[in-house]
Amino acid sequence: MSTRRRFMAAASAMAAVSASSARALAQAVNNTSQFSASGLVGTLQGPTQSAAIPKTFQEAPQLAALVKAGKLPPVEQRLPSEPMVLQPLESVGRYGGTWRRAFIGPSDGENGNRIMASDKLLFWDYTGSKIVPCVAKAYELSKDGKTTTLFLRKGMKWGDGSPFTADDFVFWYEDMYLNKDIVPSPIAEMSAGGKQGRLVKIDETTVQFQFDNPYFLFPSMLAGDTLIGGGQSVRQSGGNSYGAYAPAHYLKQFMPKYSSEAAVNKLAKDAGYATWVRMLHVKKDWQLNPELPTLGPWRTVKPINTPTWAMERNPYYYTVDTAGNQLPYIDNVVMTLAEDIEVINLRAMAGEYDLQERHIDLSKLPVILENRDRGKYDVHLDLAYNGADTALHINMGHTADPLVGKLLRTADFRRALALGIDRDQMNETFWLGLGTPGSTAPAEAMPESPGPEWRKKWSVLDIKQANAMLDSLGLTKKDGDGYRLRPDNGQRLVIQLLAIKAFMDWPKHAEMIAQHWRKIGIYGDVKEAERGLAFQKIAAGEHHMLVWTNGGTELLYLYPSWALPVDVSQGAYGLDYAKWYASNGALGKKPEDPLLLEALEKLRAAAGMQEAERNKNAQEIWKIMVDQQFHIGTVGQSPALMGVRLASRRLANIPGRACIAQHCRTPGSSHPETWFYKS
Amino acid sequence: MADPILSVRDLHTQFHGREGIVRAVDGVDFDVFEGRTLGVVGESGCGKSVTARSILGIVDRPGRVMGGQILLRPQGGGPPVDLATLPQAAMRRIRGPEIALVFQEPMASFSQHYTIGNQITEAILLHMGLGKRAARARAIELLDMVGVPQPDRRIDEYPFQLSGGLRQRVMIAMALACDPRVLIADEPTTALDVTTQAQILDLLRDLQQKRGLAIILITHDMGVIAEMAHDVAVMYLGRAVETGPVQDIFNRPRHPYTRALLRSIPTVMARPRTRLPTIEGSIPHPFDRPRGCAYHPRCSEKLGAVCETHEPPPIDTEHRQVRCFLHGGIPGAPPGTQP
Amino acid sequence: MIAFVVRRFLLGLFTVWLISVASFTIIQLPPGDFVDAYIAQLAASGSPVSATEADMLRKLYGLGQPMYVQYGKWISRVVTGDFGESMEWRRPVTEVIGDRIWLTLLLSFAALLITWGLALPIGIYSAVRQYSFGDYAFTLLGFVGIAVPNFLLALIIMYFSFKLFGANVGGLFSSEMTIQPWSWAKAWDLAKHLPLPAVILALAGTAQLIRIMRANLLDELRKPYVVTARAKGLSETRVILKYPVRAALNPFASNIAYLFPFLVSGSVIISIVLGLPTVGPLLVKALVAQDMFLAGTIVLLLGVMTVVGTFISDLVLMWVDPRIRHQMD
Amino acid sequence: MAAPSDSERYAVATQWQLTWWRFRRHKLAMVSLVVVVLFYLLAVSADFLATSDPHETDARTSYIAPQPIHLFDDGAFRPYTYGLKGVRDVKTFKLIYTLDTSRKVYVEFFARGYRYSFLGIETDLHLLGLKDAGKGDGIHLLGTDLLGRDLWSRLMVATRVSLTIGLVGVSISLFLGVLLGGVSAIYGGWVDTVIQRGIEVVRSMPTIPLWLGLAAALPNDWSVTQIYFAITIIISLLAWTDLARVVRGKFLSLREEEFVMAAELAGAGQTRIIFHHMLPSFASHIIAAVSLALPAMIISETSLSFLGLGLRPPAISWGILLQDAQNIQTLALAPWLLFSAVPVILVILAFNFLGDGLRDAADPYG
Repeated sequence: MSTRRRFMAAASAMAAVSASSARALAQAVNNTSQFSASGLVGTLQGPTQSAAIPKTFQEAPQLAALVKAGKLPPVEQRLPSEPMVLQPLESVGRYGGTWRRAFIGPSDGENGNRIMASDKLLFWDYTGSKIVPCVAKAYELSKDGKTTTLFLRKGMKWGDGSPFTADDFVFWYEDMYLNKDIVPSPIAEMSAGGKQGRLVKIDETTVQFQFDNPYFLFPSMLAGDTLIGGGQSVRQSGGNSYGAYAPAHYLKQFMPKYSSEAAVNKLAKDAGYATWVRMLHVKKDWQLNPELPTLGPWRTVKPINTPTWAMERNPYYYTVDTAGNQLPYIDNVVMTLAEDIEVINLRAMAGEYDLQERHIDLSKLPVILENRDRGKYDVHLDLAYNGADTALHINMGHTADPLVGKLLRTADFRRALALGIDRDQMNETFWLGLGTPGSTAPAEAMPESPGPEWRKKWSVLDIKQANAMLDSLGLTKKDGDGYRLRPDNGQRLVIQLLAIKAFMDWPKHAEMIAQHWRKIGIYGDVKEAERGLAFQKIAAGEHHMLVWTNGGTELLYLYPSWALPVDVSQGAYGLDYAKWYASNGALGKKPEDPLLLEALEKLRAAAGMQEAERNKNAQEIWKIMVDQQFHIGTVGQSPALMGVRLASRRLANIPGRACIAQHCRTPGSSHPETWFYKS
Repeated sequence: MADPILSVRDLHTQFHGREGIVRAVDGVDFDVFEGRTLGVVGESGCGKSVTARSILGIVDRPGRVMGGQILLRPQGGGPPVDLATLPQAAMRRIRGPEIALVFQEPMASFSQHYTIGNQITEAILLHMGLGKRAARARAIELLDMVGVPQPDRRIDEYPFQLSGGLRQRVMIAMALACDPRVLIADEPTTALDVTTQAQILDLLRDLQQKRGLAIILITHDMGVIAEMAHDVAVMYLGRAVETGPVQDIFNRPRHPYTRALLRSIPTVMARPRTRLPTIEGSIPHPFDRPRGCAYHPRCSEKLGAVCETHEPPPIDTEHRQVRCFLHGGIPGAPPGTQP
Repeated sequence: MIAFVVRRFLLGLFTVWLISVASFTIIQLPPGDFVDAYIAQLAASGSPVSATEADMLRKLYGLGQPMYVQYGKWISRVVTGDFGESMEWRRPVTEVIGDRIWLTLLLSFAALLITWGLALPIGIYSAVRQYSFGDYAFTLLGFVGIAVPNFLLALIIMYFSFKLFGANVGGLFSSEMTIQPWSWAKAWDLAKHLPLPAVILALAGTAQLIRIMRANLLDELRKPYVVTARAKGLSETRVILKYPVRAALNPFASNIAYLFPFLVSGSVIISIVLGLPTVGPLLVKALVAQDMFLAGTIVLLLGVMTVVGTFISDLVLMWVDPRIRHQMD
Repeated sequence: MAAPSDSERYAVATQWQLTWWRFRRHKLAMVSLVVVVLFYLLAVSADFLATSDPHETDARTSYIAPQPIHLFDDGAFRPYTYGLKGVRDVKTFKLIYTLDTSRKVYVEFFARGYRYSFLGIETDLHLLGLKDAGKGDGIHLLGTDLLGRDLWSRLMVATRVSLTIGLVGVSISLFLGVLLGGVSAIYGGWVDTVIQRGIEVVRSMPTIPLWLGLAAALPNDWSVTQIYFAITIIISLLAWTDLARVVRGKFLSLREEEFVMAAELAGAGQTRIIFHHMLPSFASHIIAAVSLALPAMIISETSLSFLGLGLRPPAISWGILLQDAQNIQTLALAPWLLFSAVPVILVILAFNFLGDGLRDAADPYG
């Protein structure tokens, strides 16, 4: 059957998904949160894909010049026979301009990855609820759910002009994923029912993921921001080697298999790298290596580890608008290094950035609004769907301090801590009183929400009950300052709150929580640490609890890292548990807590379920997690993380409201390549 | 005898400090003649140096010349100029060409940051309108004149590279740079060892003969006076208590203070800078100068009440002047009567 | 004279050595060797390091051997210009620092010039016109300069410039220029941005120098050679400028030797407040992130810079004071 | 011909009297002395003067501008403040406070407040408090910060911390200074040379980067107090050189003095000479040097904490208060938080004047 029909098939297979959650999100939008009163929360909108392929194609002037000069093949030959066609939000745009933006250093790679999101195999539409084709023009999920077939775009090219084919998938699977030097441990996304799947080439433009058990979730996995579906830019940068494809023709030269261990090691030495693996990690990193062929709308010209991370248009980008103009409209993206958040916000208010939603500080909103006309920008508030912008992720695997570990594994202790937080006060202070206080459960509008009653469960200030629970745990003795003492050694019981000053001023949030806990006699000790160090601490399992968002959990299956111990790269809930889950019991440590175990089992089972069943399952998991308070929620569903969007008034095709969520790759799902400068 | 080049009349210089007024110079009179040396002698703090500075109009703040005249007879004759009232600009043309100063402590009196050549020629360039080269030539000449060996090499050296004696010679050379008519030498030898002292004094005498310089030699050392001075002014607490030709003063001192000083001429072997020990009591504090004759608390020949109540007026006889009731001036008593 | 220079130079070398030891200590300070940290960091970013690789790195840095050996290895690489790699930036430290070190130097030096330019005349004025209104005014100003820590000053200025212009005062370049390679236009852009931070930085030092200059000059004015000069019939200005001022210059000059380190230190802080692209913010970030090679190198470079500055000002001192120049004759 | 300053009265006076007499002449120094004393009194009684718990957060009182206290209530002296109502403007997102003039809240003296221990005595007595205050009412002389904590109260506590850090730090560097300076002067020779070069070396190092380096290395699971002392030590490590120089200079000059020689002739032991004769005679200079070193200390602590490498919350110091003020929303919405700068400036000024006064008094010609 023709690709076209197959796509229809695929879409129908998706119907279930889209229908329900699209409806849900519609509600989410209408659900007038207190932010709406400001008139800054627009309606969810964005570009859409069109099936009609334009007859003729145009390109940016400077590319046309290169073509004339014979330095570049004509646009028709650069585009695949079936390019992705985007219907811009407002109108077909004009070429030109530089998108000025800020980044805060080499650790800020996501800043660029998210702009490049259209190098994902499958993606979501602007609502974040409907899977749409992307690099793959279509996919097909077999009835038994055991195989997912991807159909690539014929004649699609890498950024250097060489063909992009099924071989690039095979290369990734065989030479990178299966190479222990590069990917030491297999990933959960590639396994169904605890058994690893395979990636097989059908023909030049067709690849197939084969599993031994049903994996109905897999297409969503490919569309989500997962290790398998994330796309080249995010999954093969920062030392990662995941994703599902890689530029074979370019990377082969750095792999022993195609020359020899000695040869590549020599190559590495000469280039100043300790080993060939180190070198490979840099060479396949689009942020660091301008030579690396990519698929996204732009490509790096000045790497991220310089004061300016600059990108230029990718002449082989596979997407056009409905009038046949090759995208992107904007020539260059220039990110300037800003020493800290304050500087970014000051410059943003001075109108020195054209579109900035990252690192914009919600608590500055009043000032940001005051300066709108001075900086010539509009402000949009995009509300998130996740339950808690600030959550306490509890390390149930803590062993360093046996007593603390025991307490952290005790449900009533966690619940008491949860009851001891005055969320309204936090909301008022840090969310300008406009967030939604409550548990970590996702927005009621989300298909996986366990329901409104779970918002408040254990998540309203109740000092009396909290104290009662703590007393009943035998923590009755107190010191002069009214803090509870440890039963084992009579010392003051100290619970450490590990906080990172990242998207929000979490150390300050933690400070306030610690103050609230004085009333329940718990001494909260705020430990501020830089991101890298904090995650080292976490990896070592030394922390008591981490103050961090639970963003992404609104679609639990696609991003469970901040809900349950499943992510081996980050052991917030206990690295051993995560290893145990990821390795399907081969490694790590089996959780003692039966309910945690149940939640994990349900999560694993989801892979084989159809969507409706899956959502129900997710709701069950949420009920367990909220009731057990594996993570303590405070305030959420706000624009706090990447939701305060400053857009220059010169820009067009900017949505009034964009989906901000991990799987939407904000601002990826609004396709920045369709934005343009009016003049 | 010819008219004086410089005559000081009833000079008053006062310091207005936080603690009150100090009358450093309180009515001094004396004359200086061409080719002659006036020795101004007295214990330290009696106002010698201030007198010298007053003449040049360079008393440091907060000191000011409050009264009296400093009459300088101009080169080509004509009516004398009163330096006390001369405006700064005009005064600058006096310093150097007319009246020059040689200082105690030659080390401190030179800047350590410039070569001696630089410091000598400066004045020449300023006052004598010579070119750089000519000025330098003259400087070398001067150094030679004051007996500095290898002047053409020394001229480019710094003060701290010279010995004390040489420094003082250079100092003198610098003073003479613009052919002054009056040279004020303020304790020129106190800082030096005895032999060098002698050499410097010889040099001064020698120069005086060659150029008919008028010298005001300020010292506390009666020995030096005896050696150098033609005339002497003895100062006590800002006043000249006795003036006159050197032999008269030495042979027939009239003022008890002068006598006391003479009794205390240090031997040639004595260390320089020694106070005059044999006068009993010490100089009273400038703030509370005694009423009546300022010297009476230390005076061995005190007449009684009158000395404590009244100030003795100047009594003139021949070329001499003395302020002491021993020589008359007692209020009510007929003039000239000897007690 | 030669001996003086040589002695100074040797002392300088010695200082540099001490600073290098200090820097190395700082690099060693965090718990565990830095390869552990390196590995942990990479692990945290999802890129695991195999055991063989870790060993290679350890050998490379001579870890596990006694400290002096490690120091030896480190310093011997440092002198060849290899300062190691920055973990966070995944680049050779030298590249990361790049222009920043020069901008730091430039800023400090500009501040130094301003300090001189202000302190000298003002100091002379308030000494010569002691107890005059101007004297009191400047003295007060000086004290304020000392009392307001420069980061505080930067903060306050930031506040007002925000209130008045609503724009950021931060940065040494306008945002368009940051991207450009070096050019005259860029240099000019820098020249336009430099004065504000330089003045902020200079203020405290200026205040101190004014006081020093004033005190010295007051002493010198009492010295006999001033009288000598007056007795020559020089004009008052000439007298003061040529003699006492010249003499007062030398404690002034020698003090500058200690002013420079002070300025370099200061530049670190105000750069952070004003977000200037000097090594300051880089250093703090590196320290917080325990990117120790970067941090250590910056400390080392700043140290060396100051030593060089000190050495130069010693030469200046020698130039103004002939006594030192002729010591050895 | 400067007017001599030793009249009979002076002649008989002891070193200390002399210094004191000369010192009294410095009006500014006298004023500064008073200021410094006041500040330390304030530091001692910080908790007593605080109007509310410096750690207590309250969203209802976030970013309140300084509130005046009305002293007279219809003629009678009866201090009171009005109640406040805070409303968030949905358009500008600003929290707007309006005076609720209908509701007067009366101030009472020696009121009961949060518990604290003063010199070991547990008490809850405070200078100012509110009579039957409703929720969110409070005395906010200097306004409140983002977390709704009362700036005045925080400033009181911060003053204690910062001032004591200064003192402790100075005493450490004083010890080092006297020790090394003394040793270097007494033994002379190569010891002297080594120490002198050492001093030059230390002085030619850029201090702040070194501080930062050391401070950053403090393990972050240390308690507030541990950090506090560590910081103090780090700061004083590089600050002793000036003191050492002063001490050495004085030692050298004093050795020549008659009374020291006399003591030596009298056969007094070296230590005795040092401690009974020399130290006392230049104690005044040391005090001067110390009071000039203190502001440097205070600035150092403030800078470090300001950069987040010194003391860390929940500790409160001037540096930490200023750090809170270093962001746009504060500058734009709550500029009064910058008031934390005032005491810093005052104290540093005071110490400088004081030091100058003392130094002049100690040796008028030096």
